Amino acid sequence: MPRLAFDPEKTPPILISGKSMSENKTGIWRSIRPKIDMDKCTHCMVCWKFCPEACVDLSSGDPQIDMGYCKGCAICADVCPVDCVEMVEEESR
Amino acid sequence: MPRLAFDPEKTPPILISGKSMSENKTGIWRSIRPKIDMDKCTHCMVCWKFCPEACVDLSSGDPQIDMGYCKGCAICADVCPVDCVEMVEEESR
Amino acid sequence: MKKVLMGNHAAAIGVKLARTDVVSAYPITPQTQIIEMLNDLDESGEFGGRFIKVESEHSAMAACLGSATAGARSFTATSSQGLAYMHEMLHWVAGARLPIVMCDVNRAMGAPWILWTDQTDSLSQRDTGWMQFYCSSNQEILDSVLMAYRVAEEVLLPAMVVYDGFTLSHTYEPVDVPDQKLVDKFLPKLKNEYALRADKAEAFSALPSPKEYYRLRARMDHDMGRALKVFEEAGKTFEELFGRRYELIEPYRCEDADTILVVSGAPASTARVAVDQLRKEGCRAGLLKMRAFRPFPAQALRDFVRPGMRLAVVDRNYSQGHHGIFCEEMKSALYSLEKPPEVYGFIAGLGGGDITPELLSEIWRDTDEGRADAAAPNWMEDAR
Amino acid sequence: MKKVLMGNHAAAIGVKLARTDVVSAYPITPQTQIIEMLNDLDESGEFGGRFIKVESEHSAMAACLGSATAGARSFTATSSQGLAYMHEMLHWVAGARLPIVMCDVNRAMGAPWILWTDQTDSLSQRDTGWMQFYCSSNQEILDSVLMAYRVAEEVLLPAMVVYDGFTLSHTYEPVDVPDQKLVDKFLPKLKNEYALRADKAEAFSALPSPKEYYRLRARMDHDMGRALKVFEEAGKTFEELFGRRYELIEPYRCEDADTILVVSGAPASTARVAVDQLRKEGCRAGLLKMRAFRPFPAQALRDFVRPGMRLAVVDRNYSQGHHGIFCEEMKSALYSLEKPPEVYGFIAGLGGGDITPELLSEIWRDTDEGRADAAAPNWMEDAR
Amino acid sequence: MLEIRFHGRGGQGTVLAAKMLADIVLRSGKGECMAIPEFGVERRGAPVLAYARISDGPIFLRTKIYEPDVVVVMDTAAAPSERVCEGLKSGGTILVNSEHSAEDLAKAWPDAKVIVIPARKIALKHGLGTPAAPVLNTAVIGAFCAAFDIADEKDMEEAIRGSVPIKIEENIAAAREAFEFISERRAHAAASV
Amino acid sequence: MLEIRFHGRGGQGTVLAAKMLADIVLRSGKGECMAIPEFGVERRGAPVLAYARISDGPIFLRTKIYEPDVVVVMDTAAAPSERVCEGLKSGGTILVNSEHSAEDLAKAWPDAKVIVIPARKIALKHGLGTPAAPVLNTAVIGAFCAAFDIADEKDMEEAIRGSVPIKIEENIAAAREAFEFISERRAHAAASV
Amino acid sequence: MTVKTSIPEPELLSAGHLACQGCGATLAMRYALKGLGKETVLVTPACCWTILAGPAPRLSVGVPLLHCPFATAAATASGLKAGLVAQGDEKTQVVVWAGDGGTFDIGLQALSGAADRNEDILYVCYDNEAYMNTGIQRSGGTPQKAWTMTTQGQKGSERPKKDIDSILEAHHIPYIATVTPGYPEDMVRKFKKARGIKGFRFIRVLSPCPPGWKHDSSATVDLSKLAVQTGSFALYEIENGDFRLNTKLAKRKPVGEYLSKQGRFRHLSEDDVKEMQATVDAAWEKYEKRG
Amino acid sequence: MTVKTSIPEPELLSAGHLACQGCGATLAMRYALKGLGKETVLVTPACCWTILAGPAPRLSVGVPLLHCPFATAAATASGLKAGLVAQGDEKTQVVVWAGDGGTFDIGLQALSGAADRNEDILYVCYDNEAYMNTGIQRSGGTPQKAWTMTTQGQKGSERPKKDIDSILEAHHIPYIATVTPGYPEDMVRKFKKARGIKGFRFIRVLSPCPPGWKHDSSATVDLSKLAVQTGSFALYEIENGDFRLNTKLAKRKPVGEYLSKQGRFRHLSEDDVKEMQATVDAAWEKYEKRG
Ligand SMILES: Cc1ncc(C[n+]2csc(CCOP(=O)(O)OP(=O)(O)O)c2C)c(N)n1
Ligand SMILES: Cc1ncc(C[n+]2csc(CCOP(=O)(O)OP(=O)(O)O)c2C)c(N)n1
Ligand code: SF4
Ligand code: SF4
Ligand code: SF4
Ligand code: SF4
Ligand code: SF4
Ligand code: SF4
Ligand SMILES: [Mg+2]
Ligand SMILES: [Mg+2]
Repeated sequence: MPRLAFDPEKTPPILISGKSMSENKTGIWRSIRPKIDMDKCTHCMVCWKFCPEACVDLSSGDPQIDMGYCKGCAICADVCPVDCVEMVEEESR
Repeated sequence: MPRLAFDPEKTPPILISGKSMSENKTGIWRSIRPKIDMDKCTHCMVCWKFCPEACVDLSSGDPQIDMGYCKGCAICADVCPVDCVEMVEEESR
Repeated sequence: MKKVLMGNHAAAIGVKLARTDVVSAYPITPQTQIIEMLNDLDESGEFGGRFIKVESEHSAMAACLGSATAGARSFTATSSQGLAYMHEMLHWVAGARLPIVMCDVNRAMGAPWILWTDQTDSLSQRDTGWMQFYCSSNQEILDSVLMAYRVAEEVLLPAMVVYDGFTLSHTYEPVDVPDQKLVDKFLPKLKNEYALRADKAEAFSALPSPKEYYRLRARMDHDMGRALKVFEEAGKTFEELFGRRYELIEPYRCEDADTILVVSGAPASTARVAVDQLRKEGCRAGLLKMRAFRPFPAQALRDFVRPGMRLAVVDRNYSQGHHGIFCEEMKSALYSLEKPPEVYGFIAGLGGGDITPELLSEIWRDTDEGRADAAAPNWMEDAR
Repeated sequence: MKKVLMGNHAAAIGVKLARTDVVSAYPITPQTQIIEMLNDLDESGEFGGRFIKVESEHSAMAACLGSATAGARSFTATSSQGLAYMHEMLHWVAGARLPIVMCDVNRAMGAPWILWTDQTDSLSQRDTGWMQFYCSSNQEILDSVLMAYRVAEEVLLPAMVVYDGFTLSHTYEPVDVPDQKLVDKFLPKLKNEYALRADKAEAFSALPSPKEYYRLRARMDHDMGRALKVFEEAGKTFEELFGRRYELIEPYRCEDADTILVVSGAPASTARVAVDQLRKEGCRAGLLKMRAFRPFPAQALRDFVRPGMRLAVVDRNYSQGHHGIFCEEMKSALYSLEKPPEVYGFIAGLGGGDITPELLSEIWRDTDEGRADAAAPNWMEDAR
Repeated sequence: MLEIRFHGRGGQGTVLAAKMLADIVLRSGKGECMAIPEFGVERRGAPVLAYARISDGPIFLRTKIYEPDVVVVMDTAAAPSERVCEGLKSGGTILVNSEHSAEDLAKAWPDAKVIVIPARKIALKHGLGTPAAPVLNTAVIGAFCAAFDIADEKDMEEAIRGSVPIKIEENIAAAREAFEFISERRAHAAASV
Repeated sequence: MLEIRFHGRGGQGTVLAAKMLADIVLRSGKGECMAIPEFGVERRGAPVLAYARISDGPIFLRTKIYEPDVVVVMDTAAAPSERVCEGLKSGGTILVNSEHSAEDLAKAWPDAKVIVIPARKIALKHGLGTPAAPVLNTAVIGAFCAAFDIADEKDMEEAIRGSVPIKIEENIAAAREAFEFISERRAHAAASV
Repeated sequence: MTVKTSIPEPELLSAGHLACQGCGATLAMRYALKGLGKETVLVTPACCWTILAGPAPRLSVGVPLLHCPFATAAATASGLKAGLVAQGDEKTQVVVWAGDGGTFDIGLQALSGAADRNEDILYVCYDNEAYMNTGIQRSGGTPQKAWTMTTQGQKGSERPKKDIDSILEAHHIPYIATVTPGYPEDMVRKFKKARGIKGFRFIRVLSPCPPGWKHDSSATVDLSKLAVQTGSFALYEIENGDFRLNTKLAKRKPVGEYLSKQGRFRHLSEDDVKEMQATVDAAWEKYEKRG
Repeated sequence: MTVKTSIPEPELLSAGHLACQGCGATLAMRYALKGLGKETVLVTPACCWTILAGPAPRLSVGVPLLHCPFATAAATASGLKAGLVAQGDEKTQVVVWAGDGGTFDIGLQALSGAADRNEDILYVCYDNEAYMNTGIQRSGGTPQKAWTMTTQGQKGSERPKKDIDSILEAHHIPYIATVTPGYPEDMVRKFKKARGIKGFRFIRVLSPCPPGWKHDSSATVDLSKLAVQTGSFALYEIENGDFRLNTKLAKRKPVGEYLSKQGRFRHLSEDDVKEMQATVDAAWEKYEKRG
């Protein structure tokens, strides 16, 4: 183990913290996951509006939940006006 | 000049500050002094009430100003209801 | 009787056993469990004193200024940013000669934000007039709170009990919880003859003349010196009552050692493992554990060292622009010796980087085999 | 052109000449005239920057944290209790590598309340990562503000210009006020490549790993070391432009001196009188004036000293439980020398007690004639 | 010296499991045990680690644990398999709360001994926690004590009684059930070798 | 080196008087001057002290002044006589703002040279301040310059112009009148000896 | 994809942040940034958001963010604004994003100073009503009778919540508003409006917090709405001293509906609930008198 | 000697203190001590009274006095109270005696904390409306348009005085009162009353200051009366939120009468005076509405 494994001169004086958090997939936090019944869904996008992870994707017209990030908080299920979001147990990996 | 002109052990750890300020005669601050015209004075004691130095003595019945402390602020002259307090120039010592 | 306690809980129990009258504190990681346990003890009636939940650390030490001036046994606890926020009040209560005891749970200083342990927060308070005692186990934390009150109240100077954030504060290990009656013998009720009395019109900390101020500071220096003896006597009494001995500095396997690791805090515990390992490899290694930092045990160190000895001082702190703080103070204390030992300073584990037996052994070898720099600090980054 | 200025006004004019963008400060004796002059310059339009009249010193340094992060040249000024109240922020802005310049007008630390000068307030900030330069005249105050910005902005570390309360701050003496155009040459507009840019989503001072934190502190140490050279180069450039030379340490009549007074601040000026007097009495006396305290000029000192030399270090400060602070750091810096000089530490003038030529001569003689204690501090109370 | 790493989920008593182990070792009088949390921010639901050291004499080593002898997985969903075997000493043991068989799980960790304990099922059976947030640390510790001869059931019970704030009897029952579950497996394995 | 102590009253420009002296010495180019206030709390009306050092070369001595060569009394009511001569070097001079004669005043200070200047009268004559609070520091400095050959009237005038914030012409007039008042006395004394 | 809401679609809050499941303070940031837009710089003292913004080298928001010590948010922001203006940038909005502890208690000295100077900054306090980052200790924002780790007695927190909005009003500042994530349109509108006002502006965001309030992560939005519907949290704006209620509540729901869903109020007796209802009623009497 | 006033005769303030001639803050202390009596301990942060209490070894008041750092008065007093109670002394009144700077600005964090805890102490702020001890710099208590050494521009101080009484009201404390030395009987009565109330009490004493307000030393009492008679300073009590005016002013004198006697307002234009009159009128509208 060398005295200093780095050259101080090449170390920046301060850390610049600009990389997006999106590289941190929080899906692993879930113990339950939301399942949308697309037939009953009215595309009102209330689930998009109230998701704290901003992980409901609108682009396709249907509310697509990005399971890479969804923490399974079940807010979408609570706020959906037509109750078409059901929380199901996460299968243990 | 001795290394330490005192014995630390005999020096108290903190200073106790309980001696009265009254040993500090503030009369020297005056450039003008109050003179009460005892004839016109009604003994209402308003001068005693408003003196910031609390140096108007009531014991004798007449308002006796203790010139050892009076700073010549002229509040007594200002508040006296019968205007019987006159401010006169301090004779230079 | 023994209980499994995290370091923070050992501290809180020490405060309860000391029958502390007034605790005033503000939460900060990694100290919060001290506050939470004292709060629970307060609400369950087990803690006889008053717990003032103040709005900041500056106010925490100010409340101690008030309660200690009234002669009450007072306690607070904080860490890094909170300790630094108290700095003005640390100078003040030391100058006011108040025997307040505080736990500082070591945490490195920002910026940037940093949660993990290093000693720069406590050591950068070295000029405030506070005594400082360093702990290497949760047992030492509990015991040091009792020792700190005993010494502080004898010499009328405040004292800091300092221990590693997370490594001790959050780590559970068996701790012998002393019996209350024995603690009452070791620590009778505080009688401070200089306390404020409601019936005596006196002012505290009024403006003195320069001469009077100089003499107050000389008296303080005299009492700080006295504290060295008072600590050692308290250590003996503690051993009689509780069976554990505490000294200003504690050598381990130094009798025949030529190169000695000088370490404080939790790393001093790990250093025993390193020394044992080096001994197995045939190296004449020793460990000197520093418990007291203020008053700095200069004479004890001068008596301990032998000419030709090499000291490898491990500083988990740094005084930018000069050196590691234990190393600097060690050199200053040994300077006047006829043949002072060689002293080498190593900077390790800043920001909570792990200090492993491997790193300590490498520090020992660099010193023993003459690879270390004698003047400048040796920066030793752990490989992991 | 020369003007009669009190030290505080010399500082304010230095800040104006440096075209400082943002000043944020809070009043405290003996610093208030800096604030009042900057306020007048602000209201009369002569000071182009913004003067934020904050609600406390902790907030004063916090406002500098904000303005300096935006890349603006920032300034504050304080003293004793106010400097101590900033302590958390001093650690923070140094870790954030912000080139803030601050004047600290030395005033002893309470308790008890004390108005007059000693160095314990500035020196007890020695572990916060700030550079510290000490002044012995009002001319040095003005010049040091300019020098401090030059060095700070080169190495991205904050710098304190420190001078004696009342003895310099309130004392009027002739000061050469440099020409603005020359100052602009010496101090071009600040371009901080690490400043916050409103169009770049980046966080400043976010939580790093212990390893990253360790490397940040090692880089800081590297830059603090670089600052020694940068200061000396800046001193040469300053001489070319303004005719006055500034160095880390400044010997006076030491060429053939065996015993040398080591002094800082205004007493270093009085020490010339003492040395001249001793020389008249046939004593081989010399003076070493300490200008830089952080970064500590360890190598410069090692080069300066000769074996057999005796140093009489005058500390108008005290680190309770150890020693005078200049003396302690001097011993640590010289420790690694083959034949280190004898170093004796004297504690004088705490709380503003006068440091007279007579007292300095007595210190010199005690050292020269072997009456001084080599290990413990020598407390030297002035007779008056 | 036995070095252990626990993998759990924030808010589900992972550190408390390590602490209970220390209580049990103290109660047993057969050595010393130190329980060490992961030094960071614990978020409910997020993966969390805890550690323990058990040795017969006093423990002076105060560092992180890099190469554990045993890894305990309290929630497989919160412990990606590559993280589980990170630093595990070769020949080390992985005690997993799972309803899958040891063989299936061993596929993910080829060179480790895998012991399975259906701690979640046991916990829920004794009414400890909810399906989304089961309180399974006493069951895991019960299994651990049996798997590594840490203490007998009496010491284990007394220690749990002292360190669990609520539902004391249920926690003790869950620990005993797990203890027996493992003891039987060991007895069976010993007999068939 | 000439060491001077000024006795005045809080709020009446005692420190400014010392500072003006420094301006004049700088303007005269004949040496260096340092003006030093009393380091404490100044209260309006309360007695206050200020100091100055004048020397031909640079001044390095930065201490209080214990044994002044000259004491300047700007308000006899605020300066008890024993305080005035405290530390005064034997044969030192006391410059007093008073309308009494030098002889009368000398009784209080037997072994000091006493010079009298009716500074208050001069100041009020030029409309400087009020009877209760006269602004007499320029008159006193004018007298001082004449008494100790500090600078000629031209340098004195320029310096006052630079350092007095308001009523500049009146202050200059007062200073010149005091200067001449002292010069005549000195000429007269020199002639009659 | 036209979303049937006035809330802008672009996200300045990125997924992957470290907030607990159902964190109200994260929804608050999401909507605030939608109202503020890109030309914004955040100043954040010690609080949960110190962590949520992301450890180095990461950042979870799309604007610059300056971390600062716990007691200094408003002072640091004052300096940052002065620094930007000195560099010629008069447009960028300097916005403080602080917790209730950093606003009601340790940061009050700096907050009051900046408001007193009428600094041109927007100070946002996301109010989760306790010190959450250090383990749920009582703050000046903790409601009376609520459980926290330092108010575990039968009566919970014994002192009322500090009326921080009135404290700000006493500083004569141009704009004060209250918002909560249950009403995102109202929230975005007020942030847009605040952006356009010069001088010191203060917005307080009631932010439900599952671990702190002991409620299920799914109930965050529901609780935020119930707070308004029961009148426990009034939505209003105070512009240069003129008070205006934003939600005209025909009939307020009983406070019990809001309290019963929170574990921190589980220990309340019926009398306690009556008392809290009386407090809410008294507050509304005052609002209506002013509104 | 029967004095025709309800003020007790014994003096707990001794002559010989170092106050300037005509110091309002000294009269304030004199009357406060008459109302409080002997069983009182004072806690004083940095301010003029740090000096007026007397340098060591002296004390100008007849009760114990604990000096403390500038930002800490309310916190030090909280600790002193707890310490005395721990020693068995429940009777002695712990009274903070602080200036406006130590109360409105640097001391606000500690003040708000102690009020939030409803500490059983009486906090007295003698309000001379600037930092006098350090040479008259603007404080949060400086009135709008007033001259100070740091507000010397044509418009004087550009921000309004902080409404500290409303800030205290926002802390739900049992007693708030305003007094001034021009009405010594009212002042002594309120101090006696405050002594008897449990919990956090706040009294603000308007204290004219000759050097700071640039008025003749003789005008101190006159100005104190004029402040009340012109309505610039209202005498009132707020007991548990109930507001009561103490002086029924049939007709308020014009504010000009109060302002014209102060050098710090000499630069005011007529419009300025009109503006200040409007401000006073608006305040009285509110008082009457509440009173
Ligand atoms: C000087 C100082 N004291 C204490 C702390 C510890 N600390 C960090 S965050 C926090 C609580 C923050 O509470 P709040 O402002 O309400 O934000 P929240 O965590 O609730 O989001 C505390 C006490 C600190 N970082 N600095
Ligand atoms: C931390 C700190 N900052 C600044 C000071 C300097 N200081 C002492 S008294 C004072 C002003 C006090 O003003 P106020 O509270 O209004 O009392 P006043 O002097 O007007 O009576 C100041 C700024 C100090 N002593 N401590
Ligand atoms: S809230 Fe429900 S109905 Fe609306 S888009 Fe989402 S899933 Fe569909
Ligand atoms: S469960 Fe929560 S995180 Fe997942 S999509 Fe629904 S609201 Fe978003
Ligand atoms: S106020 Fe006037 S009338 Fe009354 S007692 Fe005093 S001098 Fe006499
Ligand atoms: S002049 Fe002032 S000090 Fe003297 S008696 Fe009258 S009121 Fe008192
Ligand atoms: S503790 Fe509360 S505020 Fe903090 S991240 Fe978790 S849910 Fe959000
Ligand atoms: S400055 Fe004002 S408050 Fe202070 S002592 Fe003088 S008159 Fe009193
Ligand atoms: Mg909070
Ligand atoms: Mg004031």
